Amino acid sequence: MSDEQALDHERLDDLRILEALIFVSPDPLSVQALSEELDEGVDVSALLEQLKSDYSNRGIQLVSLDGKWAFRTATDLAPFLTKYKVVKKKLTKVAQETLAIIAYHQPVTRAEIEDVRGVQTSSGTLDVLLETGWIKMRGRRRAPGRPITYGTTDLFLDQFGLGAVDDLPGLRELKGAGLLDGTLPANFEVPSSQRLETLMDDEVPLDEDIDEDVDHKVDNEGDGGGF
Amino acid sequence: MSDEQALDHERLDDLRILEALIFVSPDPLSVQALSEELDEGVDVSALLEQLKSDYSNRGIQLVSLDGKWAFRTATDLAPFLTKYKVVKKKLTKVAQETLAIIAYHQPVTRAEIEDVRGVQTSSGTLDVLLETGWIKMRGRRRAPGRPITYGTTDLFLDQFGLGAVDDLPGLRELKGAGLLDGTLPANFEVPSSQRLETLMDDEVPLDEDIDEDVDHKVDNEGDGGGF
Amino acid sequence: MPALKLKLEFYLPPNLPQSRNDQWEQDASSQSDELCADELGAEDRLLVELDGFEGPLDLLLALAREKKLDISQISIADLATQYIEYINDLKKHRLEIAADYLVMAAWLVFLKSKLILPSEEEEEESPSGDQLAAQLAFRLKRLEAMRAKGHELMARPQLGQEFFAVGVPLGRNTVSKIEYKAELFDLLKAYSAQQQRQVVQGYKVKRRQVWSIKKARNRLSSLLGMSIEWAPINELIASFMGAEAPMKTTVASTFGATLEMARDGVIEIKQSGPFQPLYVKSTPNVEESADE
Repeated sequence: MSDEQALDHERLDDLRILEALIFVSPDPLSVQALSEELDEGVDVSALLEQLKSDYSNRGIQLVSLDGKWAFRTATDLAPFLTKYKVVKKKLTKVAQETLAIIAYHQPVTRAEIEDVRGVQTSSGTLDVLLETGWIKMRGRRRAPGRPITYGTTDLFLDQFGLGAVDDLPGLRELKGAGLLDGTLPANFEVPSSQRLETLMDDEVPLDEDIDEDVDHKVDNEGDGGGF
Repeated sequence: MSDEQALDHERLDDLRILEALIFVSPDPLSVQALSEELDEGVDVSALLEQLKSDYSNRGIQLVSLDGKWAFRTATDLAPFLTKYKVVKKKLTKVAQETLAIIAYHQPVTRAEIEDVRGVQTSSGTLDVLLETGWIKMRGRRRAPGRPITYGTTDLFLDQFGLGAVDDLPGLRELKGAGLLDGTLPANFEVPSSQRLETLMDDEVPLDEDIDEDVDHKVDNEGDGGGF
Repeated sequence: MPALKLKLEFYLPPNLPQSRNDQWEQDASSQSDELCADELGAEDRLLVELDGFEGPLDLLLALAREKKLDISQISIADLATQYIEYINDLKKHRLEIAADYLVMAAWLVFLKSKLILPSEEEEEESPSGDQLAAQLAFRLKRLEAMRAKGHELMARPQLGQEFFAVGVPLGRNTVSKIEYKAELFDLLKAYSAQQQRQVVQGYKVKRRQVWSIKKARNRLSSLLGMSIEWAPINELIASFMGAEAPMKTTVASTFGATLEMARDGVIEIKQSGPFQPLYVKSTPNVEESADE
């Protein structure tokens, strides 16, 4: 009995610590980062779920953004908080469209974005999006020319209140309709969108390109030689 | 009945709004400022008290600071919210030099260090060295003013991979390593360091100084008197 | 190749069908928020921005939308016809058209021909007209979907707009512990350098012995005063120094003094040849006059 009570106590304390840690952090915190603050073996994910449900009816909500946790105000209270609105970054139609293509098709190269839009993308568009912090350069595609691949950031998820890339509206429907995979001419591939913390098989880190490029060339030359 | 429910709902909403407002605001909010955001006639103070008690067992607390309200982490969690960081720092040239002098010339007083260095030693340098744990106060020199004598610690030996203080390289080795060149006068010597577990004959323990000092003073005065 | 940007302005020709007119308005307003409706509706003058369209695919989509057709249901052949007509119309009015719009028009002509012709003798590798049409339909559908998702994203509650983070993250109290590092080598180097410096600092510059001309003259006159014999100057110098070897300064000053004294007529100097010993003796009469 007293053991159980002790356990309960510990659980309460762990909950309180998690709560405070997330509250003071300027950025969403990952389960791993939180685990490091508690004793080993504590089931942080379970505690976070409990916290989330503790807050479910409150004005503040515990939300998960790609596995990272933060407190955010409940969206239905927006009318009462207008005073605190920040100046909205207004995106042009082109930038909106490009952002959507990057979000749904990531990792995606500039050429692939252009293929979807049927038109060249001015570098200004990508610059603007990179500046918002919503997209980032992920790596390079393991393909001729080593094009840079783009994807969305945690800030993107936070900005649009998405728990993960999988929560993008209508993602499943688009996938089901085959709109996110390549039924296009062979020279064009549409990568599938997933939760993409790590690089895909056909991606290499941004800074690795030089060595790999050399390897690549050597290989090609070998093939060309026909031995 | 349904009226009451409606009232409860309103109250809940008001609580949620207060909660979100206090959460979002960069500064603590006064009751008046909060009242302005809610319908007239709402008893904001009562709601705040309820919110406060809602949070009383949580990791975040609603606190009143000078009549203004804000969320703060529970004070008992401070130890869990403190981040401990180890900053590696290189010893300054002066500290290195002083440490070396202490190692070679121990037991050595501050005046002696200054004499060897030919410059005044700031107390900061000795403080830093004491902080490293590599030197310690050994005792006091049996001499006028009873100056404190310094020496190296076991931690010093550990740090520098020395089995004993007399493993410190001597004159020949320093010359061999090119650290001392031939412009030295013939009578130049590097003191052979000794490991000095116990106090030397001319040292007295640190804590004995008061009594001894008194005796000493009396003696001195006696001498000074010329009887 | 980047799309040629053209901004076209023309007066609406009276013979242009009304539907076209509608389409322009509709497209222009749906395309760009930047253009205000007033400008567009301004009588018969229309601001046409072909670069208001984001490329031929966008134009195709706009044409399809004009017909309010579900893109999945649309007849690509019809759409192609419309596009070609549209481009031809623009050409009639001598408007410059960006190359990629023309390329698309040409491709659509090709597509139409493929769709009309029976696909019997086609090469295996090249796709059939139906396949090409399906690909175009796919691209249109995909573009439309992405466009819709862009709007949907923007319509979502956003951070800092509809929901908010904590006003001021308090941050964590950081206590940093300083860990000092040093290498034995550094210590030894510091010690050696310091010792060496100390040795240099302890070096006292010896006072240089300078034999002044005045001193030499005094000595010389006291020595010569005793004798009026020719005396070799080397020996005189040696007698100054006693056991020590003569210093350069003594030699130089003594020589200087002899020249001075000779000038004053106090002594006489003789030398048998270059580099031969120098002899001096006092001039007796002058000494007498000095005595007076």
